[in-house]
Formats: sequence, structure tokens, C-alpha cells
Amino acid sequence: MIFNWVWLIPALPLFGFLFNAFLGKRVGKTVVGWLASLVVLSGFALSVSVLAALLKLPESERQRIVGLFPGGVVIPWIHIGNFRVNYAALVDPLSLLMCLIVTGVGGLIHVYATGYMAEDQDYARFFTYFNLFIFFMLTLVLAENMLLLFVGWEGVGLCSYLLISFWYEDKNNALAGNKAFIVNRIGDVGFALGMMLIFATFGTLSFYGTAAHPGFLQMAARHISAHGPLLISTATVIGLLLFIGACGKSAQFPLYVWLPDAMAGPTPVSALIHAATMVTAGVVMVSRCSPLITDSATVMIVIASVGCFTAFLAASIGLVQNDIKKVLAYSTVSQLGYMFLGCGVGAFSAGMFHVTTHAFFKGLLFLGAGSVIHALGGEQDMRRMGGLKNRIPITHWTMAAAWFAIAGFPLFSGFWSKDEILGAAYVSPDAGKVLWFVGVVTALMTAFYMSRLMWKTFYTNQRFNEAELGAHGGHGGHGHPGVHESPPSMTVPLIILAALSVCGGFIGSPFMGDAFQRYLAPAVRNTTAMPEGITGTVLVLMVISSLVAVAGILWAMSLYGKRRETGDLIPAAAKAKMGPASPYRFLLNLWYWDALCNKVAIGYGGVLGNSLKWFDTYIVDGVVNTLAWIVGSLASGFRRTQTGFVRNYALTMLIGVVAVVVGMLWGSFHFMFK
Amino acid sequence: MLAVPTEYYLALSAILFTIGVIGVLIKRNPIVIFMCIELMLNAVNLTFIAFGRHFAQINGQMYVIFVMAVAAAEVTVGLGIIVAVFRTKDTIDVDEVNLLKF
Amino acid sequence: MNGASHIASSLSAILPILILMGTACVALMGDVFIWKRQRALTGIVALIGSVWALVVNLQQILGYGSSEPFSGSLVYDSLSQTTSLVLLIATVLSVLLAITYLRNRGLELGEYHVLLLFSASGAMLMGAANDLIMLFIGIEVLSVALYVLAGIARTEERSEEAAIKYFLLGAFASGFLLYGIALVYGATGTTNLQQINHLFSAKASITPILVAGIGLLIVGLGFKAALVPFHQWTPDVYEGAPTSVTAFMAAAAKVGAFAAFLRIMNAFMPVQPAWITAIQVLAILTMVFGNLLAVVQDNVKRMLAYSSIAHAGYVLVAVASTGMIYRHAVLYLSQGDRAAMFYLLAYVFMTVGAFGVLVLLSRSGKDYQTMNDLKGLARTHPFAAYTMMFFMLSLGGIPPTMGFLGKWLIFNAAISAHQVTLAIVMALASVVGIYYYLRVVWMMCFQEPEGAPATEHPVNDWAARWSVIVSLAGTLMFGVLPALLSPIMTGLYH
Amino acid sequence: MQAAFFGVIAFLSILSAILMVMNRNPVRSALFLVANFALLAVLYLTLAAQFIAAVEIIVYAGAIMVLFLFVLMLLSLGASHALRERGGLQPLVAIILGLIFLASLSAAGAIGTLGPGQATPQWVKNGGTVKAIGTALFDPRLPWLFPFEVTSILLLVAVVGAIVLAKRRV
Repeated sequence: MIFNWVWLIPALPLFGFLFNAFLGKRVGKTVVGWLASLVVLSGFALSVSVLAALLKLPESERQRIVGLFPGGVVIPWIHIGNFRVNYAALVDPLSLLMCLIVTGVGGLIHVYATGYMAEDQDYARFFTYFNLFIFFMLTLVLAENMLLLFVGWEGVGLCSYLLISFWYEDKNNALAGNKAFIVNRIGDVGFALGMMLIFATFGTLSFYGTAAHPGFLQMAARHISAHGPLLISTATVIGLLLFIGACGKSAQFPLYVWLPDAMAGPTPVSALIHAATMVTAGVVMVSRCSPLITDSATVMIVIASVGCFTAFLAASIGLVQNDIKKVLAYSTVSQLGYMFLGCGVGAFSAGMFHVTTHAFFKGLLFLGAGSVIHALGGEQDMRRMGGLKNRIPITHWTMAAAWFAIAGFPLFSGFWSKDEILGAAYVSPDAGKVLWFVGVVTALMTAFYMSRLMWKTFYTNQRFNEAELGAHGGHGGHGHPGVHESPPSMTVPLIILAALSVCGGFIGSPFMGDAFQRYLAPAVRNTTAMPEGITGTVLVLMVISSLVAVAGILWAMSLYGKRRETGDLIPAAAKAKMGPASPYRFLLNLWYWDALCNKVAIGYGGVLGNSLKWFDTYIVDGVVNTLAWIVGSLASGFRRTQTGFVRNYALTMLIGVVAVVVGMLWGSFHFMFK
Repeated sequence: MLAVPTEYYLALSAILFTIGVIGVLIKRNPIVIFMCIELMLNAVNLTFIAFGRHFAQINGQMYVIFVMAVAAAEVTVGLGIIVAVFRTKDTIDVDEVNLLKF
Repeated sequence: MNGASHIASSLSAILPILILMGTACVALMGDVFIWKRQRALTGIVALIGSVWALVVNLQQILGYGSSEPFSGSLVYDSLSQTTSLVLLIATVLSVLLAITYLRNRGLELGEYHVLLLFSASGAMLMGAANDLIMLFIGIEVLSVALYVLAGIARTEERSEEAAIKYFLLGAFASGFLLYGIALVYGATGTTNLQQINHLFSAKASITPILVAGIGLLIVGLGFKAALVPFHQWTPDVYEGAPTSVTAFMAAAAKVGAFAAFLRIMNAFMPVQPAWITAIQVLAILTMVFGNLLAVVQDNVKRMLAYSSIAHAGYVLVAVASTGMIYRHAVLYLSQGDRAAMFYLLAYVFMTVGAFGVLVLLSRSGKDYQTMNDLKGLARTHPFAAYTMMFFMLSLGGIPPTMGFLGKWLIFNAAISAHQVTLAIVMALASVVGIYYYLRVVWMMCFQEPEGAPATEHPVNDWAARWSVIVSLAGTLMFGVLPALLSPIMTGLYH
Repeated sequence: MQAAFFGVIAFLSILSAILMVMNRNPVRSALFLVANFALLAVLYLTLAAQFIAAVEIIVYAGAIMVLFLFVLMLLSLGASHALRERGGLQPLVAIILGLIFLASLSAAGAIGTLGPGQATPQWVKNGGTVKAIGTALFDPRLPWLFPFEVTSILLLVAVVGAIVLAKRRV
């Protein structure tokens, strides 16, 4: 029975982690790299066979709970009083889809990293963290209950933190790692509170259970709780708390600030964690909880609006970024916004479909960008690129595939998934048309900034001095002279992902009868979907999307085609003259959002004093800084009360004594003489 | 039959206890502070004995025996510590014992 | 039952305590008269004795017994057994730390181990006390030994300062505790906790004397548990005392105090409305101020002191959610009590482990204390740095560690007991906690070491190393598989 | 008659306590404390605690206070080292808080009804004798035996501690 082997899927990377952690330094780089890749790819093979077995079952039975201990037995992990949690996996279409993405795309990125990191001295440490990440990510997606999901959730956060800060000689990297970790904690509080409330409301943390002991999703679908009918207000609060958690992990407004900074890590990390897998965890969690989320219309509206706004905001910022990885980072935030838009309008399948195609093309874009950076010896600024089309042809052609996919060029993978989301938004009630319109505008911007990236990097004239390459001392530079194509270990994953970016969308296209949506249907609770087949509205919407994508690409081509020399639309002199209110500055300064937050924080800066010094140095970020200011100044105030004089301490104690005694006497006055 | 009610004894012990507490807070010599703590303990002893008589129980006096043993132990160690502090600092003023703070 | 057999059965019930006391006496005699020159032997004897007591304690737990030895002055049930277990684990770990620390610092005093074992037995008596006066004596045995231990580095001003501060404030607090006992005695006519419980179960009448007495009891225990505003001694004493003493003090005094808290508050359960608000307010103050003040500390020991205050606040949330019941003379622990005991065990592993790492780094004449000392530790002392990282993550409550699970259980207990405010404050306070725990990790892993690495001759630190390894194993193992505790912590799984 | 006697003793004991706190010379403070203990011993006699009264004089006034004086002399902290108390808020706040504490305790005592005393003349006569205390202390059916044994441990700890702190070399 193949289901009894599911435990191996997370156990393999765990083994890889332990092996590399303890023996990594002794066995040499080759063994480390291949072992790390192999455990993940075997997980992929195993996931495929489980998928085959699952598809043989009738649709209603495509939901298995299997233990994650060897042998697949379900034994309780924690059992204290009425609090019982199993260490078990929920095998259903959703979790299996994510397994395939995590192990498949993740495996390819592992292979890529064996080439990319080849000359790093901490090779073993890198793959140790990488395997640990895969283990936690698989725990997250396979979790049978909320608590196990939370364990994975925190685990991937920790690995993300460790990997962003991987090159810790560079202070900014460690800074970025700190920021990512802390902003995520804000989300995690939401998650933790939501989880507690779920337990308090439903008396269980399992998603699904038996008829006698139903999981909370089953109860939510039937609108009942452990103590009678489920109140809509309760569902709303739980949904909002969970969404706060999702916002943190999946970089939605206003908690998106950490993701662009997280690009300080090595490029494979950006590809794996900050594009293909971890950042989509929020979408996965929301989709997993769709029976509960859809109970509250308020939550749905909030998710859709936040997603839509984030998509627009990030895309507009992406228009003016010059760092190739920053463009991709904002693009990721924007695409994640699309996914939440899909979930928010009730098309969870469409959201998950976009997760899938996004994993292909965004993973590819990051790996391609890594290849470019690698070729240029560590250069990340697009203003010093150009003319790379024929120098690194494989990278160029594969990235071009991803470019068309993300821009939504007809028949490419991104086209199908984005179209699905926009269509669902269009047909959804309430503000559906508005959401659709903003989505379309965002799509236009997406096509534009991706074309801009391609032109600046590949088609405009060369703007770097080949002799100086590698002088910037970045970590992509490995001392090879001149521009060079990457080794096969890096290009093969690129080619595979390119093929998927081109064709991967067909599984969800009307040509294949919306196979993807049918597959996922048992696992999520869609409330809106595009009408099936190619008729009427659907056709019109598709045509509009196609036109927008093509228009965006052509527009960018025409603009940049005329400026091959500089690759800049606005001459440097003109930029310098622009005031802070000009659209360009507005976008370049990230809508002044960080600045606003910083201002709030720094406005009080005079009072901060010494106590805040480490905050100031380490966490230079608006939201976090404001919070830190409050904590720090309170703390430094109260710190003064710790005078070091015994008699003052005794006085404090006496104040406490009097307060306790008087307070208790006062409080219990009415209990006396009943 | 009892001329002096228990409440009087309790009031006296509360007053003595409070004087001890105030003494702890305002004296600078740790030996005197410690004497004030002894005064607090003795005030509590009076409470115990008063309650013991009130309930006609031996318990109250039993507690006092234990409290005395505890006080003796505290005195032994406390004076030892004060002597040790004097050896390292050449003063026992508690306002000058102030290295550790904030 | 005749007197002799009664005493025999009573003695067998408290066998772990007797073993600790006996070992202390043997170690004292041996240190003075037998192995005068071989001071290290005293540590070994203490280690053997405490491990033996631990084994006996485990046997008792697996025997599922319950009795009231010595005519009700003690009670021997799942709560006291579990407390003893946690305390004995702390003792074994601390003895191991002390063996290394004393050698590294050139402080080899045999009396150290003697006092430590007596102190531990005092804390165990607190957990087993069924009578307020017994509780008081237990506290004093614990404290008097700790006063001396805090000042055991007699040539150091800081150590002596810690001792005198701890002693004066501790004695002051004892005065209030004792007054509280006297008032409770006056209000009820007894100091036996079970009798008090029965008395109020029969007719719950709240008198002002009783309320004042309970208030003063809370104050006295609150001092030992370092609750705000009775906490101010904690950072100074933790910083000044020798590190191995701090480790033990942080663990034992707190576990003892909370065991006593649970017992007393359960005895007063029928009059819960009189005291619940005070506990709630203290819990909130403790969580908020502990976390807040820890943020701005530059000394690791001080930071850990504030963190221990914060953790006391979390356990107090569990105390506020308590409510154990006796049914057919068997003690049934509530969710809150179980969560508290689980958390205390986690706390012992994490805190003793974290201080243990500092002990491991101590060399003659120098303590690792400030954040700057920790810079670049991952390079210079990878073992210490990575173990410390796990302790910090656990203290911060990040899964899959014991610290996380403990916090979760307390959350849960608080919610079930309708202490929603406390649960929310706890969640928010622990977010702040992440900052300063992370700062330690940051210093160790992402900073360059300061100054030239001192040439250090290798020292024999097996004892502290094992202590840290056991703490780490406990933190992770029971965090991942808490089910392993089910046969041991019977009180948790009734 | 008894009330008047109580009043005088109570007044004197409060007076000696206040003088102890007020006096700047620690040796005089110690002597006032001895006086206070002696007065308390008299009160114990009126409360049928004959044995405790004797112990109060022997142990407290005799042994413990002598130890205090011994240390004061040893460290030569007599009159010449009298520490002048500082002004400032601390004493004021301390006194105010102390009075609030006292007031709340008295309020608690005044509101609470203790009920009539249960002591019979027979009990008053035999309650606190050496015999009564001794038989109660060592009776295994009563809960005093074990705490009594533990106090021996406590004293042992104190002795070991004092030696450790006072020893000249490590």
C-alpha cells in the first residue's frame, strides 16, 4: 500500500539534513550536493506514485490520513487531557499537489545550487539548511492538523532566516534575516491566536476526522461548533487572524516589507523559498481552511481586497527598480496578491493553479537571474548589464519563456492561471468588476516591467566593462574571467522549468477540460468559478487578457527599442530634477510607505536614548521600528527603577504588598457577610 | 472570663510588625535592618500565640518554636554574610552596596 | 496503624528527600574528614546521590502511590512526585555544572555541593508540604542555603553584594509570608491545607483576615517566584552570584515556589473569587515587565534573569487556570496544573542549559557575561554557540522545542479556564521575548569575535558539557515527542 | 486590672520598638530590641505560653541578640560608625505605606469577627507547659515531628553556611 510510505517523503530530507549536519564536512562537496538533491528528488518520485494511487480512487475517497512515523501508523504525538494531536499527514489532492511542487521544483533548485554554490566554503552548511527547509515545508503542506502545520510554518521561517543570513560576513544580509524573522512573528501571533480560537471553538485542531470525531473543517462546513451552532462572528475573527498569519508569511500588505530585503540571500534561496514554495504557504493555508474561511463573507472581502491592492502596489513599485532581484521580488509580492485575489473571490482552485504555474516561472526567473549574476561575477544592477542575449544563450531563451509566462502571453502557463483568477473575479458578486479591472491594469504593468527587465538585461547595448567583472566582490563571482554560460548543473534545471513554464498551464486550460480544477475540487471549497468551456464572457475576458499582455510587451519594446544605448527611459539628468512628488520618485521610494513608517519612528528618535541603540542599528524598518520604539523607551524608563539600592527594592515590595492586600480586601468586600 | 480579648494582642502585633517594616525601609545599617526583621518575626509570634490561645490549641505555640529555629538559622547566615561583605568592602552601608543595578 | 510502621511508611514515601539529605551529610563528613585533599570527590558523591534520588523518585512515580506521611505534615501525590522529579533533574544538571565551574574558577569548596543538596531537599519539601508551617520551613531550608551559595565567591564584591541583597530582601519577604500564615491560621484555626480546603468546601465564608492572609501568602511566594513587583532582587542576584549558583537558583527556587503556589491556591479554591484578580494582575505585570526590561540588557545573565521573570509570569497564568480536585482521596490535576508542571520542566532544561553554556565558557578569573563576550561564538566555540541557539529558540517559544509546547499548553489551559485576557497578554508578551533571545543568536552567529582569540589551554569540562547535552536533549526530545513523558509524569496524564 | 497591665506592657513594647528604629547607634538599637523581647515574653506569659516565654528570653534576648552585639563589636561599628539617615522621599513614603498597611490590617481585624475565645481555665493552666509542648512535639500522630526534624537540617545548613562564609582560605 503506497500510502503507508508517505512518511518517507518528509523523512528523506530529514535524513539528508542529519547526514549533512553531522558528516557534511567530512564527506566532501560532491557527496553532500548529490545526497541533498537525491533525497528531495526521491521524494518527488514517491509523490508521483502516491498521486497515481490517489487518482485511482473514486473522488469521494481521495482523502487519507496516514501517520508520519515509520510504517504509517497513526499514533498521538501529544495527548494531554482532551488535547490530542496526531503526528500524521493528510493526503489529499491539495497536499499532494504541494508535495509535487516542493519536491519537484525544490529538487531542481537543489541541483542548480550544486553548481551555483560550488565554490562556497560553507557548502555543507548551505545544503544542511536547504534539506531542513524541505523537511519543514513538507511537514507544513502534509500536516493533518493546525498544530503540525504551525510547526512546519515556524520551521520554514527559521530556515528562511538562516538562509537569508547565510553570508553573514555581510552585515546587511544578517539584517535582512532579522527583519524577515521579526515581521513573520507578527503574522505568527495572528496564526497562533487563530489556532487557539479554533481549538476553543471546535475542540479539535484536526482538519478532517471521522464521523464520530469530525475535524474542524467538517464542522465549519456544517456550521457547527463544539458548543452549538457556529457563529458567523467567530468564524470572521478566526478567519481574520489566520489571514494575518498568511499576510506575514506570504508578504501581503502591510507585512510585505521583509520579502524584498530577503533577497540578500543566495539566489537559489530566493528561488526556492521566496518564490516557489515558502511564500505560497499562506495561500496554501487559506485554501486548506477554505471551508472555514468561506463561512464569513467579511473575511473573503478582506482577503480579495488586500490581495488585489498588494498586487497593484507591488507591480507599480516593480516598474522602477534597478536591482534585477528586487524587480523579481516585487513581482513575487504582486503575483502572491493575485493568488489571494483568487482565494478571496472564492476561486481557491484558481489561486492554487497560480501557485503552481508561479512556482515554475518565478523559480525559473530567479534561477535565470542567478545565472546572469553568476555570469557577470556578482553584478545585480540592471543599469550595468545589457547585451547578454548572445553571450549566455541558454539563460536568455529560458528566461524569455518565463517572461512570456508571467506576462500572461496567450497559451503560456501564466496566461491560463491568471486568466482563471481574473475571470473568477469578474463573475463574483459585490465588487467583482472593480477587482477585475485593477487586476487587468496590474497585468498590464506586469507585462511592462518584465519586458523592461528583459530589455535592460539582454537586448540593450552592453553597459559593463568586462575587465572589471567580479571586482564588486559579490558572492556570485567565482573568479572566472569574462562573461560565461553556467555549467550544465545549472542550465538543465533552467531548461526543464522553461518547458514547464511554456506548457505547464495546459493542465488547467479548457483544452484539457479544466483537469486541474477537477483534480483539486475535492480538497477545497470553491464558491466561485469561471463557467466551463470557451463561450461568451469567458472568451471576451480571455481576449482582453491576451490583448493587455501583448500590449504591455509591445509598449515596453517600442520604448526601450529606441533607447538601446542607455537602457533608461528617463535620462539621468531629468531624474535628478524630479521633485519628491513626481510619479517616478513616488514609485522609487516604494510609495513612501517605509519612509512614512520611518518618519513616525524617527520623529520620536530624540527620546530614544541608549536603550534603543541596538534596535536602531539592527532593525531599520518602519513598522518594526515603531514597535521597537515603544518597547524600548518604556523599558529604559522602567530600567531606572532598578536602582541597585536594597532599600528601594524593599520599598517596591512594600508598595506591592499594600496594593495586593488593600486590593484584595477591597475586591472581596462584597463577598463577605452574604 | 478573659480580661484581654485576642483582638488587642493582634492589634499590638500589627503595630510592631509595621514598625519593623518601616525600620527595614529607612535604616542604612544592614545589622539594624536585620534587627527590624527580627522584630517583624516576633510580632508574628505574638499573633500565633494569641490565636493559639483563642482556639485553645497548642498549635500556635508549636509554630513559634519553629519560627525561632528559623530565625536562629537566618541570624547565623545573615551575620556571616554581613561580615563577608564588610571584608570585601570595608563598609556595611547598604547604600554603598550598589555595583549591580539597572 | 501503629507508630513504628507509620513512621516506616512515611520515611519510604520521602525516600528521595532523605537520600539527598543523607548524601549531603556524607559529602560533608567526607569532605572534612576523609578525602580532605580531593575536593572533586565531593562533587562526584553529590552527583551519585542526586542521581540515586532521581531513580528512586522515578520508581515511586511508576508505583502510582499516594499517601500523607507524618500525620499530614507532608502529602505524597502526583503533584509532589512530579515536582520532585523536576527538582531532581535540576539538581543533577546543576551539580554537573558546578563540578566544572568550581574547577574553572578555582573555587573548589566541598561545602558548595552540600549546601546545594540541602537546598534542593528544601525545595522538594515545599512541593510536598501539606501544612503551611512545613512549607515555611521548606522555603527557609531552600533559601538559607541559597543565600550562602550566592555569596560563596567570598573574594568577589559582586558575589557578596548579591548575597546580602538576596538575604535582606528574602528575610523581609519571609516576614510577610509568616504573617500571612498567622492570619490564615487565625481565620481557619488550622494550617493544614487539606483541612482548609474541606473547611471552605463545606461552608465558603470569606473573612477579611483570611483575605489579608492569602494576600500576604501570595506576596511571600511571589518573592521566591520573582513576580513583579517583588522581582527587583532577581537581576542583581542572578548577575552577581556565581553562574552555576544562578543556574540552580533560577531553576530550584522557581519550581519550589510554583509547586507551593499550586498547592496553596488549590487549597483556597473554594474562595477563588477572593484571590483570582490579584493573581491575574500579578501575572500580567510580570509578563509585561519581565519581557520589557529584558530587551535593554547588555549582560546575558541579567537578560536571562529578566527572562526568568517573564517565564514566571507565564507559569502564573497556569496558576490562575488551576483547579485540581480530590476524588476518592486521589488527586486529579487540572489542565492548568499539568501545563504548569510541564512548563516548569521545560523551564529547567532551557534555563539550566543556557546558564550551563555560560559555565562552559567560564575560565579562571573570567566569566562570559556580556553580549560582547558572545560575539562570534559560532566561530570560536561552535558547540556552545549552537546549543545556546536552541535554548534561546526554546525560551522564545519556537517549535519544535519544549518551550513552545509548554507555552501552548498554558495558552490552552488559560482559554479553557476562561482566562482569555491572560492568554492574549501572554501571546503578545512572548512576541517581545523573541527580540532579546534572537539578539543572543545574532551576536553569536552573525558578529565577528572581538579582539584576538585568547590562547586557551584545553580544560577538562566533561561535567558541564554533559549537563548541557542532557538539557539540550530534553528540550528537543520532549518538544518533539512529549508522549515520552507520559509514563513518567503521571500527574500529567491522569 | 489585666487590661491595664496589658496596656502598660503594650505601650512599653511599642515604645522600645520605636526607639530601636529611631536610634542612630546600632548598639543602643540592639539593647532596645532586647528590651522589646523581654516585654513580649511577659505578654506570652499572659497568653498561657510559659515555655515560649522562657525560650524567648533565653534564645532571643540571650543568644541571638548577643550574636548581633558580638558582630557589631567585631566590626567595631559602635557609636563612632553611626550612619546618619538620609532625608528624601524614601522614609516619608515608607511611613505612609506602613500606616496604610497597618490601617488595612486593623480594618480587616475590626470587620472580621473572631468569635468567642475557646480557652478554658484548665487549658490556660496546662496549655503551654514544657510537658504539653514536649508531648505534642514528639507525638507521631501529630504533624509536628517531621518539621521538628527538618529544623535540625536547617540549623546544620546555617552552621555550614556560616563556616563557609567566615573561613579564611578556600
